[in-house]
Amino acid sequence: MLMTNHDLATVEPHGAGEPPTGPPYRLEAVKLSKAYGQLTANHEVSLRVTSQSVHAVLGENGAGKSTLMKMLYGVEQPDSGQIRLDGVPVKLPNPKAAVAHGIGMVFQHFGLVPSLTAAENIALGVEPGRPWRIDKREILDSIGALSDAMGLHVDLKRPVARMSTAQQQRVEILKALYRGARVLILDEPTALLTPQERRALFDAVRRLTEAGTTVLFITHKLSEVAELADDVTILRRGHVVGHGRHADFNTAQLVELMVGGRPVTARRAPAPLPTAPKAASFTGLSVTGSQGREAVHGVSLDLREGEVCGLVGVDGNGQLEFLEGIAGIRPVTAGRIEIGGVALRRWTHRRARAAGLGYVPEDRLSAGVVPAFPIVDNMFADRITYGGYRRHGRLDKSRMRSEAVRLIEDFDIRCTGPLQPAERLSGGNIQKVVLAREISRGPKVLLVAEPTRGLDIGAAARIHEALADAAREGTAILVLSSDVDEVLAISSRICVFHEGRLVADLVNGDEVTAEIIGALMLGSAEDGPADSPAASPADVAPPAAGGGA
Amino acid sequence: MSASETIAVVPRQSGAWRRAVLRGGGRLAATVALAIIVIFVLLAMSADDPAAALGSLLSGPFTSSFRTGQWLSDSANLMLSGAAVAMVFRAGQFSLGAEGQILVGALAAGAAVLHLPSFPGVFVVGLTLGALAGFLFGLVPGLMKAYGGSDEIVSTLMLNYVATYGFALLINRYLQPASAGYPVSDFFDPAAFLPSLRIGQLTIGLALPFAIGCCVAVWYLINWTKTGFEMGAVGASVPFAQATGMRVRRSVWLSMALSGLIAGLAGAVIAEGSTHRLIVGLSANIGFDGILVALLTANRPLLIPLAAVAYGYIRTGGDIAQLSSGIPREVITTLQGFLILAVTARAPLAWIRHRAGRRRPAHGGPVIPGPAPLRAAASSQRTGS
Amino acid sequence: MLLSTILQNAAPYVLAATGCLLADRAGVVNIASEGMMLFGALAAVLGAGYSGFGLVGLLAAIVVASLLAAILAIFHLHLRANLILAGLAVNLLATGGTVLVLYSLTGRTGDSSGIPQGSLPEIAIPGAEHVPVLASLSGQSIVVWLALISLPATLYLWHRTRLGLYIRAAGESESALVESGLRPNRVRWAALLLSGLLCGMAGAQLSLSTTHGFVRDMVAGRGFIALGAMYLGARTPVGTFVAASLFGVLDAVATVLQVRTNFSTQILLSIPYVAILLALFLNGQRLRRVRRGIGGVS
Amino acid sequence: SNGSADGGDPGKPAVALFIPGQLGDGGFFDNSQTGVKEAGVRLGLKVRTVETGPDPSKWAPALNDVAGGDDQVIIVGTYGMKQIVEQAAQAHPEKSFVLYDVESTPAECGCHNIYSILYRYSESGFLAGALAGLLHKAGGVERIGSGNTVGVIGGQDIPVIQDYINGFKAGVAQTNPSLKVLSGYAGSFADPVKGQNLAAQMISDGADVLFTAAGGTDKGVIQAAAEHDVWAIGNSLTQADDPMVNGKTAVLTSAVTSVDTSLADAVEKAAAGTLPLGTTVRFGAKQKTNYVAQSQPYLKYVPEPVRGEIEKITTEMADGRYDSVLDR
Ligand SMILES: Nc1ncnc2c1ncn2[C@@H]1O[C@H](COP(=O)(O)OP(=O)(O)OP(=O)(O)O)[C@@H](O)[C@H]1O
Ligand SMILES: Nc1ncnc2c1ncn2[C@@H]1O[C@H](COP(=O)(O)OP(=O)(O)OP(=O)(O)O)[C@@H](O)[C@H]1O
Ligand SMILES: [Mg+2]
Ligand SMILES: [Mg+2]
Repeated sequence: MLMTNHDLATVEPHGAGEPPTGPPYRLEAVKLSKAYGQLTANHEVSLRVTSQSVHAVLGENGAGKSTLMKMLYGVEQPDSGQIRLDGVPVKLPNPKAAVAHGIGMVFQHFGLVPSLTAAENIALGVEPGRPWRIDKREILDSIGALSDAMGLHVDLKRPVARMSTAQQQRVEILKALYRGARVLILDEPTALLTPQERRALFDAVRRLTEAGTTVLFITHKLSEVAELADDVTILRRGHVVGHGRHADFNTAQLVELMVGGRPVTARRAPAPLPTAPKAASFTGLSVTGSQGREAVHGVSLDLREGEVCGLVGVDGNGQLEFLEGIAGIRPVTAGRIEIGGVALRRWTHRRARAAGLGYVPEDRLSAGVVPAFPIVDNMFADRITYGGYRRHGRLDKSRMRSEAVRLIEDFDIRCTGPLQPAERLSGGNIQKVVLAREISRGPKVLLVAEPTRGLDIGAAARIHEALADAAREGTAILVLSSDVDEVLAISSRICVFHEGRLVADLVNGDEVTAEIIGALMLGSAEDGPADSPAASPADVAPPAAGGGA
Repeated sequence: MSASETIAVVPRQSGAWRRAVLRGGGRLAATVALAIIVIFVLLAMSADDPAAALGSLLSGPFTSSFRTGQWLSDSANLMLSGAAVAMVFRAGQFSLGAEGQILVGALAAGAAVLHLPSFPGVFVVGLTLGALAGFLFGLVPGLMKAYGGSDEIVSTLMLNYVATYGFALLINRYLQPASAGYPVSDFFDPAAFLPSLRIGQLTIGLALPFAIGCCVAVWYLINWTKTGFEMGAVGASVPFAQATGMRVRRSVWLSMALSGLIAGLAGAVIAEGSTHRLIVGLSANIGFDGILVALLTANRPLLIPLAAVAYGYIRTGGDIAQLSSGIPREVITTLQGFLILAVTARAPLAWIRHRAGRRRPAHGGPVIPGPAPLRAAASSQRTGS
Repeated sequence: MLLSTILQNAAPYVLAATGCLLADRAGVVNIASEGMMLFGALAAVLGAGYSGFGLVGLLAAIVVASLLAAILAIFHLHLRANLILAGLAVNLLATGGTVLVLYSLTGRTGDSSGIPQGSLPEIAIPGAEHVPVLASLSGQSIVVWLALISLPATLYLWHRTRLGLYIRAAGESESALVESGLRPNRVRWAALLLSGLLCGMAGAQLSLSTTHGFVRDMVAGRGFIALGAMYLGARTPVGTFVAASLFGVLDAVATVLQVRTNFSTQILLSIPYVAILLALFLNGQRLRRVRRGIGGVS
Repeated sequence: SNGSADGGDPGKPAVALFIPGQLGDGGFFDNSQTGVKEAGVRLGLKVRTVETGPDPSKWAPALNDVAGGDDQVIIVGTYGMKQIVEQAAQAHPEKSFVLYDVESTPAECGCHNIYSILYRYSESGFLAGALAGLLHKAGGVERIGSGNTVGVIGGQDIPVIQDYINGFKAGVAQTNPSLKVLSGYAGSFADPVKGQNLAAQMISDGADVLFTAAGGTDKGVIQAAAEHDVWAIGNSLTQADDPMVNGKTAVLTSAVTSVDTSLADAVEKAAAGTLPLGTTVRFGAKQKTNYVAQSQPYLKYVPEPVRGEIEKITTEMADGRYDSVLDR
């Protein structure tokens, strides 16, 4: 099926590759170019997708992957170049046309209507029935049949606002398939998924390809590429820098192509000495969850200066609520929180911060920054609100600006300057702004949720580096991540949550593997820390029992 | 420009400014031309001598120093009302309550100066109490929203009615003289009149510099103080404000109460500077005109004096045209409607181009939801539910 | 008697609030409902008066109010005028325009005396005079009946029709519509026109049924109240219907108290508003309302 | 309506009618304009109307503007204008001011160029009340049932309207003390819907005669009367002349306070140079400006004896017989 002359990994000079001859590809982009003003997002990008294959598109943040996909789905119009389906040139002036050609796309940020049910979202725009009456039964039946066939199960009558991210994504995929998509584009489909959900997604993708669908997908995780992709295309700064069968690349080559040769390694923070002073201690915390039910049941945990403690658990097992409870974002109903030896009675986020807490929220676009605000305002919002950066009673904007410039340099934030609105930054750079804010305030304890969600390898590495630096300065860091590999790579200690309790508290080491952690997350107590070769820190919470205190 | 307008640490780059001004200038010229045509059509339908009516409409405020003073006085009231509205809009809250707050401020100021003995400077007591009353009256919907989650559009709208009836009730019961045939208090003691400055023939009430001062104060508060910064952030994103340790509730009620304070001041200024007494109908919709003024400047406090003076010019011109040419008042009202539409139409050219078959710029429709890359990611939908 | 008064009073609130609901959920706050009702009320009187048919009046109200809605649509959706400003401008156009039209037709600025009177068709239930509830329903104008069926109709629209689906989507996620190959602005146009239609009906009820004739400014804030009712009803069809009806009830209660007691007029007249404030405060509902229309003009 | 500034005889004084509010209130201001205009046309005077709108902060400046203009006679009404007119009168002693609906005393004002007109609204109310009472007493009058309730509806709750209502109550008490009087205010002069509601409520509480003094709100009251087969008593000649709602006679008659007559009289005197500046005239039954209109329905439905009784009461009123119950 694949073209032999392109089997080899080639690092092509941009746009040099001539379109091959031979049987037509399912979907083909020929020298597509797209510029946004001065910026060339795609330069003569060519892409060849074989029928029924899974084709991964790789590249740094801002490399032009999404732009390419948007052109293939008719959301954006190429400045030049051609799109071919089964060898036939097609015009895709809008998504409708793409849908008509059997192309479907699941966007990086979902395009679902929160209050509509899954069924309504899926059928939006192509509802069966007469003009004045939608045939709801028909919708439910046909979607039901489709989801059975593809193994994509969702509650069709539930509003998507009340669905998990993975369920929403399934809705998105069903939406594309329902429109008859035979070519499915998935833009960073796994960025927001838990490992279990990711596995389910991959199963579904495999079923889809078996059933005749061709899948194009974007990811920043090479492990996923290895697991799923038949072919890869690598973009850098809008240019195709490599393409071919996945089997013909090794990881180092892929990384090299993506980031342009910079070595990328995540560093594990060293475990602090047992003599390191306590930075914080949480005793018997109970925290209320979203639905008003108790989500965390009496968890105790101590943090030492300079340690990076990873917080893992299957989504919905209380680890996020625990983090947000400590942060003072959620009500803590029982327990005691001490930071730097000081305990506070009413625990609000404002007081938590005053006590020396830093916090990187899970959702960087809505809670991490105000997209419309300039970088500088986003960087110092916390300190301004505590009365910092004032001179003669008014905000000292020039000092803020000059310090922002320094932080932009320190954290390597790619922007036009401190006055650029955050919304004009890529996700990775937005995350760096948030980290710059939280780290530069010199917290005793730094809480970080999903530090590198959606970031490319290079950006993720720089974030990890920044966290490690902060730990080295003595900050105790609690990192929550749904990416177990990330936790393994950067933490000195790993805490596993299951059903609202802390079930394991391990010193990270080479013996600790993703499998062990995964088993703990699923609540298998026999794989617990008792058998683990790693000795727990002295002041570890009682395992499994849930830390009475 | 809408969303990014909220907090600009420094002025926009000068190049963009210049381009915006040029584009704005062209649009303004087109708008003015269109407006004059509309005006003329309306006048031709209703006035005996449309040209004369148009003349007095356009030049009216300058035909005598008295009229100029009148125009500036009206503009000052508009300015205060506009500043009150901009205050709360910039804080991301939506209040329609200026009208009621103006009445309450006027009532407090009037009741005070009617009952206090006359002494020089008693007007300051009135202003203070008016501001205080406005603050408290703005605090009500503020607290309702901050602690009860009550929708502030509904609450401020309802409170307007409560203020209107309460105002009439209190005048009726306590403030109107026995012989009165209409709910109106006695005139205040002249010591309670807002002083005015005479510049040659022209009399300018203290209201004008005072109102400009208020606009500057709002600007300073929003751009240069911690409190203002907090309000802007709370208005832009509550999760963000929470996650950076801001006092979200305080910001909500404080911004609404401060807006009330300015509106209350406006009421006191109208009572002490314009009507010199309390009278039913005193606010005369100026609270809603304040919304117009504020929105015309995209809630930029420093531009409010300009917008108020321009809008006041049309209003006063209309009044004078009515006085001298006898055109029906409704011509002026209708005209205001047309003008606002004309001035706020932002993209006539883009639209025409689009009609002519070209692709329209991606942004269209209302301010939300933001451009696609900004749409809240799926995770926020989850937590937001 | 009381029930029939309530029905009569509630009908305009219900219809206009439903109109606001449709527009709002499609992403357009219809602050011009007041003006649409006002011009609708005048058009109804003119249409019915000059044609001699009440239904023509209703039609005229609908057409004219929809024209105002179209002005709002053109300026907001296409010329990108600030929504609140454009809405307030439409209200000004209506306040001034109704009087100018009246003046040019009759030489009077106050009311429609001199224009032949018309009235809306009434629907009577034969033999209902002595059945308690039906008696109040019987003989109500067609608009009251329309208001009554507006709830099931809206629910049907909401859950069964494409337009309803699109309206709900348009206000929440513009990009979802675009990505589904639909045009948000078309949906908003439709919603605005429907909103105009409903506000026009509400105006016609005021001037052709509850009273027979137009008086300047006779809408007297009812359009704003309808908007408030929609928010109070949490932007849902049922909530809106209930809240709008509540205003009808409170109006009637205030009227009864005025006639039967000697409380101060101003206190009695403010009863509906205070009641709403209390309701708003007591149930402490957190309406998740997307704020819009504030800001960006230039 | 506005701006009929033409057709003036150069030798005669130009007259300005200053409206601190807006025309189209269906009552007071419209009425005053009718009178001034009618006299102006009759006498060939240059007459114009200046309508300032309801914003009270505009009144003083607008009047100053007018006073500084070419008009020699300036006619201004309502209580709220008293001091404003007095100040203008002081500033422009060469001009003549007609102040209606409120009294200016030269001693207080220190000006002698104001002619004040007062109205005895309570007399009109009294007449309407008397009529209502007598209709009930007479028995057998069409639409008057066996109930013993009548009603009165006012616009805003303001003293002028309170006069009407108190007068109405006094009139009922005078002629038929056992009758029950319901009263209510619509809170607005331009809310016919509220008027309709109040009237319908009164009717359902048994009222079969409704007197209305509520400007544009009257429309709703009359409408309710027509709908429920009871009588409305209006307050202006227009209402009496056009008593029909949807082809049904609803307005029995009007208890008129004829502002127009008083102002026409003032204009006439001004033209003749005989305006009694510095004095106050209280218009009422005595000047034949307060009366029950002899409308078609009145003649048709009101029994002759009742009409005679009303005639008699009007005469007695002119002689001051009821002053004790009428004066505030
Ligand atoms: N709407 C836009 N306006 C202007 N420039 C844009 C726009 N969208 C994308 N770009 C530009 O195109 C480039 C490519 O963006 P694109 O979204 O395709 O990156 P990406 O490869 O998808 O990145 P990521 O991995 O973070 O998703 C960006 O660097 C940006 O400069
Ligand atoms: N409207 C715009 N004008 C100019 N540049 C833009 C615009 N929108 C985005 N960009 C640029 O596009 C680049 C990538 O944008 P994009 O929104 O695709 O981020 P991203 O890298 O995909 O984010 P994430 O990492 O969360 O996926 C950024 O460098 C940003 O500066
Ligand atoms: Mg991206
Ligand atoms: Mg992307």
